[in-house]
Amino acid sequence: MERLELKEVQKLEGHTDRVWSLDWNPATGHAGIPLVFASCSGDKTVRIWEQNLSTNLFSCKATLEETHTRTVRSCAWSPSGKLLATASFDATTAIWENVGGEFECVSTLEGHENEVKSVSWNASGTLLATCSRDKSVWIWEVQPGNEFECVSVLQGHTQDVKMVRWHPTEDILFSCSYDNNIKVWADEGDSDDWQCVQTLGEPNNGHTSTVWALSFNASGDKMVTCSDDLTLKVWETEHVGMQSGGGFAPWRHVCTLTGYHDRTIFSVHWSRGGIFASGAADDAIRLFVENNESQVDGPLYKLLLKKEKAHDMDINYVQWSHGEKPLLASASDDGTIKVWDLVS
Amino acid sequence: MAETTQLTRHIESYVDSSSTPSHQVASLDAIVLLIKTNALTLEALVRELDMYLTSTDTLIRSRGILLLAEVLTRINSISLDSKTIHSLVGFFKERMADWKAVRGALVGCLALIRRKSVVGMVTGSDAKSITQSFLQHLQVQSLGLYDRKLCFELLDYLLEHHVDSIASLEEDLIFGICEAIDAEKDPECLMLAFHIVESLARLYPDPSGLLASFARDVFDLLEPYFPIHFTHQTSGDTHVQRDDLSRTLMSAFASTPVFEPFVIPLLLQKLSSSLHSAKIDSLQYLRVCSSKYGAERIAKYTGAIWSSLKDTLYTYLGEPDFSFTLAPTDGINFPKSEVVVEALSLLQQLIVQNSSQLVSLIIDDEDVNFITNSIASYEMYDTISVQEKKKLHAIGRILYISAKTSIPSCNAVFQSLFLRMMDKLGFSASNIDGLQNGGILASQSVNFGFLYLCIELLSGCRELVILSDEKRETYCTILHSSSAVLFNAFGSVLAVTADRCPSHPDIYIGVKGLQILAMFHLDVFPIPKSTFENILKKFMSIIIEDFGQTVLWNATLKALFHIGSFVQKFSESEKAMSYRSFVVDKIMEMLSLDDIALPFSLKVEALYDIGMTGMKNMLTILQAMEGAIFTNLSEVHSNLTSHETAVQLLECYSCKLLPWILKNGGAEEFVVQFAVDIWNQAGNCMDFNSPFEDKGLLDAMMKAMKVSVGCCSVESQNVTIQKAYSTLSSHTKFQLNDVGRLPLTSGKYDISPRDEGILLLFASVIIALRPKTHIPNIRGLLHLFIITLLKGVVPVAQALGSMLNKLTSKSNGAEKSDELTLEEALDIIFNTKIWFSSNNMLQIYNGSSNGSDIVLTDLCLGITNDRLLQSNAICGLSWIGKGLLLRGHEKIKDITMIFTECLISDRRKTSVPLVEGSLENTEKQKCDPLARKCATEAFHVLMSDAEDCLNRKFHATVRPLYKQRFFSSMMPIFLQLISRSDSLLSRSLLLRAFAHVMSDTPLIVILNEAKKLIPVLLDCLFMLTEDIQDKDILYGLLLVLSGMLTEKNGQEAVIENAHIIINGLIKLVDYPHKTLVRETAIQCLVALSELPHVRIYPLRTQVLQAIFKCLDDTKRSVRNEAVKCRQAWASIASSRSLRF
Amino acid sequence: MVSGLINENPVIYERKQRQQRSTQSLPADEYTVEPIDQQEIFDILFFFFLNSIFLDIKDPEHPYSLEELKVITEEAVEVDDQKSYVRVTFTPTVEHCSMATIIGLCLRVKLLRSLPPRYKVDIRVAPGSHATEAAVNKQLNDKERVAAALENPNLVDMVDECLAPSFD
Amino acid sequence: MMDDLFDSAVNFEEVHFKKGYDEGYSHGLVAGKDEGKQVGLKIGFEVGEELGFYSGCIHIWTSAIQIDPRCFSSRAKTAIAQMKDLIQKYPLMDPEDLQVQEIMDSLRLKFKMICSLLHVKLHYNGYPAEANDTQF
Repeated sequence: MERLELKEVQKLEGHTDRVWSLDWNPATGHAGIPLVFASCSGDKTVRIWEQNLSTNLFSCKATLEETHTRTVRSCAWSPSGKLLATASFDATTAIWENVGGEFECVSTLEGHENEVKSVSWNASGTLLATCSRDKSVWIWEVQPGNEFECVSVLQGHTQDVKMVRWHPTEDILFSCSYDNNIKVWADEGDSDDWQCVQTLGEPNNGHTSTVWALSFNASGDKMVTCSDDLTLKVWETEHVGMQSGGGFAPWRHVCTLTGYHDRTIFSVHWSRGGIFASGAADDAIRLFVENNESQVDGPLYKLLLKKEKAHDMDINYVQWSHGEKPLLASASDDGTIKVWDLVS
Repeated sequence: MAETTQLTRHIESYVDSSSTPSHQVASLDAIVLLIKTNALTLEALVRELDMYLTSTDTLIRSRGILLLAEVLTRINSISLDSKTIHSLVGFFKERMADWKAVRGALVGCLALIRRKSVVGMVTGSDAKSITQSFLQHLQVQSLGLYDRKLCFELLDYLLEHHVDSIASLEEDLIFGICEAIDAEKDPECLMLAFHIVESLARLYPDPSGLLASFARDVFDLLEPYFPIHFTHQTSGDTHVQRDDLSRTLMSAFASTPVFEPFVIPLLLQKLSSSLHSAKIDSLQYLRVCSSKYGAERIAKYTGAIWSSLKDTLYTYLGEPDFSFTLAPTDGINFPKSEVVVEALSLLQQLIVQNSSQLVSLIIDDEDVNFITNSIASYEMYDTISVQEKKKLHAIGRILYISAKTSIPSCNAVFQSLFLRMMDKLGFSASNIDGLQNGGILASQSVNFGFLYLCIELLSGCRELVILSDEKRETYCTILHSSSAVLFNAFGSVLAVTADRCPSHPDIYIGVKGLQILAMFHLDVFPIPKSTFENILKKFMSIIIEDFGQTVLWNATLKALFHIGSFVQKFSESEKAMSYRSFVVDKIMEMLSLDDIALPFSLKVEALYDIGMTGMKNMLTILQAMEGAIFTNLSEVHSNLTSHETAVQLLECYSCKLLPWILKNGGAEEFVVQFAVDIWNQAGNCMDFNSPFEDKGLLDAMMKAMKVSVGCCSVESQNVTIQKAYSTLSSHTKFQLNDVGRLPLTSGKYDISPRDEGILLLFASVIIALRPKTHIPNIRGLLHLFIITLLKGVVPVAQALGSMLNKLTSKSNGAEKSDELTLEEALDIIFNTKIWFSSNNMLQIYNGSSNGSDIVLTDLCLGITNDRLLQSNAICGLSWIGKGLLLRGHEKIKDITMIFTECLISDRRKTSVPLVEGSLENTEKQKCDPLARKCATEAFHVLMSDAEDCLNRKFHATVRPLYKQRFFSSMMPIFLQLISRSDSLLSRSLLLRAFAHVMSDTPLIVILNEAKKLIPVLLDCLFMLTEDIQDKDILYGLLLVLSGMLTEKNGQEAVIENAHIIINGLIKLVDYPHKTLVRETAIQCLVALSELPHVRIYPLRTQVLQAIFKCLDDTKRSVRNEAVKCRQAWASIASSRSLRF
Repeated sequence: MVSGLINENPVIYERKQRQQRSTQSLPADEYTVEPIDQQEIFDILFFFFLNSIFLDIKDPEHPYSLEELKVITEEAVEVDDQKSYVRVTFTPTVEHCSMATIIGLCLRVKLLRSLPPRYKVDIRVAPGSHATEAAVNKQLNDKERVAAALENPNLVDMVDECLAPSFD
Repeated sequence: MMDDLFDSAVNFEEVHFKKGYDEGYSHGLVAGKDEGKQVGLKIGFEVGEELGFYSGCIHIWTSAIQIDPRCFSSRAKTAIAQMKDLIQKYPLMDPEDLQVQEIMDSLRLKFKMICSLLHVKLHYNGYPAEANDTQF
């Protein structure tokens, strides 16, 4: 098979402290719209980066500051790409609207007791989820006029909640936590009655330490999670979403990938093309794919390639851009963001 | 009366708790004054106070009482009638019940009982009643610290001075004291408390009496404090140190034998505890207590103590240190261990106290016996098992102590153990006698164990005899009879054979053993002359043959040295004789003998060490050495080896022997002689070029000459200089009497090496002269020096500098008319015409100037297009300048002007008429780079402290603060020139020169000018980073900067330049060529972080980023600085972010 | 002032005399590399001071260094300069949880401030030395929690007070 | 003559002792009672206070709704209703009841949610916020 390599396209400097997270704008990168992504950092700012179509190089288009008073931990574009949600240690979540290139903060979501750690939009862009060290997960509904109304406060995790993600097609919410569990939340009968419908923990051979991130494959029937226990786990379900009659199709453990990273794995992301990338505190990035040369009891997923010393310090976040020829972006403690191209 | 109102005011302000302490004290003093001046009677005061003393407001009441008390304390010199005292006592003792006012009561009582009899003191019954009321009313431990202290002081004083009156209180007293002390924690209080217990014991001495029955209870109080251990190191503010407290507790423990049944077991138990301090204390206490309790009380414990002593030694006695670095005489050296020291002195104490019992314990001890019986099996040190080694060492120490402590114990161990071992090794008493007359025993097997113990024994009784005057003790006889055996035994360890070379410990044992044998005092233990000499022979043979064995050789030499100085010290004539003939003479022979293989460097070393045994020997050796030097000098041409030999000898002479002699006060005449003799030789030995082809020998001679002359008196110097001068004039081609007209031998810069040699030697004499010494034909010499320095003979320049530095100047009147004055000399130097004949011959021209002549300074400015000549001239001038600068002569100004001229001279249009021969190349009429480099160096010469001339060692006249003066005169000039200099080159030269000046100037001066200097200083720094060669100047300069930064008014100057400085320093933090530079640069940054934040905050990120790299510097020192710096800058202003 | 005697807690251990390095680097080894080693890390850490805010010690003039309290010992520091890895194991003297986490936090902060960024640091409570050992370890090595903590002024003040250099 | 000077000073205790004792005794009684009461009230008071606070808010909100039913979003209204039930459910008279804590928790939760829904920054100051600031 051909030799694949992860080529560093560009190293983006600008943040003056560790970069925690980033998010590609889903509405960009096709139909001649230049690729755009947002990054957030311990320097309390969010930066918007845009690719120059001629040079293919990214440059900082805007810096969103003086709204959050502490670290901005995560950011997420609405499916339309119009709104950007940013979650911060200052216990608030800010909503930014892109008005002709200018970003202005149109709404601030308050309610969490302390650090908000992750934010996520549902597929339709009608719901927003946030989670915090206060162990709760909040679901907000987008109202006309950038109004956000709290739909429900979900209590269930026993420790701070590290990440929330909506299922790519269904209104099912997934959260992972310092308590080593992944919880699945669904609204049974549409009366704002959100309940935890499944907990994936050690009993169902889940993770044995903090679960830092999770990501779905394109079709949404598989999910990969990564953890402080130095493993990646793949999960799957028969039927995506709720069955007729409101029954819920549970997720089950498929396989565990161990021995690849030797320090905490902070981030994992599954590309449309079926390759998932992981970034960890060992400064390395690794790519995995399904193992299709299916000899019996061969590994179900195999290491595609590894990039040692991808950054000078911990890698906090990796994410593939949308579109069929995706770029990979990685964010690190060394204060830089790197854009990678998977070439053969 | 008038006072009352005033008095009440005072009282009010004292009693009023709201008034400030100072006020209260003031009013107190006022009242006291009233009483002292009889303006107020105590009675009146008391009346006045009555309402306060009886107030129900406790605060007022207590203040009132306190006032009265304080007054009493302050009038302890004013006599009071017994009645008054009595009623005062009555009052205060009553107040003890009034717990709110207890402070006053205590102070009052203290004041009263402390009164001296002359001014009326408390009666016994009063003292007693005070004590009673104290015991009845006070719960000491419920009081505050200060009051507790007072309580203890009171008790202590009572027990010290009113014993008889309070003795009758018996139980009550004892109980009361116990109660008071119980669970006290404050060190100062405890000091008193422990002392109180001690006095208590003195109060009831009867071992079966009152105290005996309470001993248990009293001791229960003391016990928990042992061992004293502070939980925090007491800082300055507590006056009680742990040791003082521990000592007081100790004397409390030891205060009475009735404690014995509790103390000793406790100590024995603590002795086995793991806490280090506990062990040490236990041992100390045991020592003191057993001496206090007396032998028979201790007897029953001796066994127990002995065995735990042994264990302690086994565990704490380290590996013996088999090296000769430490003191020679005492036993075997062990790593210092307090525990061991204490243990041994305890043992000693026990032996002193109870000799027979201890000795028998030791002799019958199973371990001791085990060792002594199996002694034969300990042949080689390395073959002995670790366990047995430990035992061996411990036993060794024990024997050492028992040998050195008392005659009987010494006799005993010798009689039993020593002889027993001898038997085991098969020297029965009988064949010992056979050996009396030094007859060599058939080569016996070396036995390490035995010898090891012998050393301990020997050194033990050696110390014993130093103290005791008894002679002919048993052990002496034994020793005497076995000395031969011992000699053989020790000697044979050292035997080096093809198949065997002794290991470290063996060497140690052997050498040390012999040494000790040799160092016994004649009158106590006369080891046979033969043995003594055998020892010396043995050692010498090692010196001569076994130089391959470095360790052995060095050890032996040391031993010889110690023996030598010993016999010298105790002037044991007979031994001294042998020593001379067997050691000193031998050593001297060695010098001349080339046939022996001993490397020469070692010869010299041996020579020196033996010499150091005493002035007498040293001088003998010096003669020998001088002889050797000259023979070699005379042979330098014939054989090369004698060349190095000479060098080594000279080195040794000037670096070792001479200093030693001077230190030990003596023999100037010898030194002069030496110098003169060198001159005698100089003539002959320098007939040849060979010696000076490599400068080594010459340098050595010059050095020797300098130091010899330097340390002599004027008279001796006169002798030397005369001699030197005559040699110079007779043996060289310089015709000194008309130097003016001589053309130097043909060819451009040609002086014969021979002449140069002599000249240099002469120069070194001049350099070392004292100002008063008379220099013959000084004019001639001046001329000679000028010409020769133009040939680049630096020492000549230095000599010239020294001359000028020491000449008397007209101003303070030259004594004799024929003495040349400074002014004349300067005139000669700067106005003598130097004439170039067409064939470039160079000479001094005295006649009227004929247009084609130049003076020294012109040469410096490069009139003749002769770069070499110019550089030499500049270099020479720099030394002349130094000479003048040191004595603070104005002329230095002109000289420095010339140098600066050179630095900037690419702007200079030629002003001086050209010399023929240089016409065709006018455009080259510029100072060439080499010469200008010299000019920068000149400033280094001027400012730096020279090692080999113009320093106090060589009697230079040094005007105080000359550097400061020079700096302040030069600074404006440089600053101006630098600012004006248009060419890069001259700018960098100027900077470099100024860098030299700055880095050698005392910081204080620099600081005053900091404002002006900083920009230049920074320019210098950057300029210097370019060339690795400059790394040292760079460092020097950086130090100046850091000096400014760390100094108060320096910082002010820095503020407005903060930006440039910081940026500059950031460039230096990764300067690769010198760690110290990086380190210092970072330290500077730290210092800068203290500037007003508004100024430096903008640079914060920048600095931090730079420092961040330094955290990963290759050098630890740099990293540490970086950490501090990072911390300093990170903590500036708000941001707490981790990374930046 | 009153200084307590041994029967008061906490027990202070005599600071063991550690051999000083020859700081003077000769021109010869001007260019040789001195890798970061155990003693260096220890030196960085050992002058940490626990002030009275943590231990109820009567007088704040006498803070104790972590070393004096045997909270960290040289042996408990593992370092591998090649792998850029440090692991510090400490032993809280006080069984109280927040105390342990604060000490741990101090250690981590000090190392983050003192070591080159390439370094990976693990802080661990000595096995069996603390009631909620696992919990403490997990928290100390969750960098998100640590980062959040270091944005909390109260905590930072406390930490800085801890890291204040020695008085003597 | 100096003794009588001191007489008054020496035995003034006796005079004042009795007086002091009585005062002290009566003081002690009062203080003791007080303290006992304090402790007794404390817990009950705290709970009461918090519940009171919540029901107070609910009362205002509900009455607001009565005046203008459209003043809050439907979600807000339901939430308020649910919270009302919870308060009624709270077993005031039975501190032993196991639900106590559980209900209190969900009350607090709902309260937070409602505040967010109504965009009000209400805050119960007895509320155990960041338990102590040195946690992270």
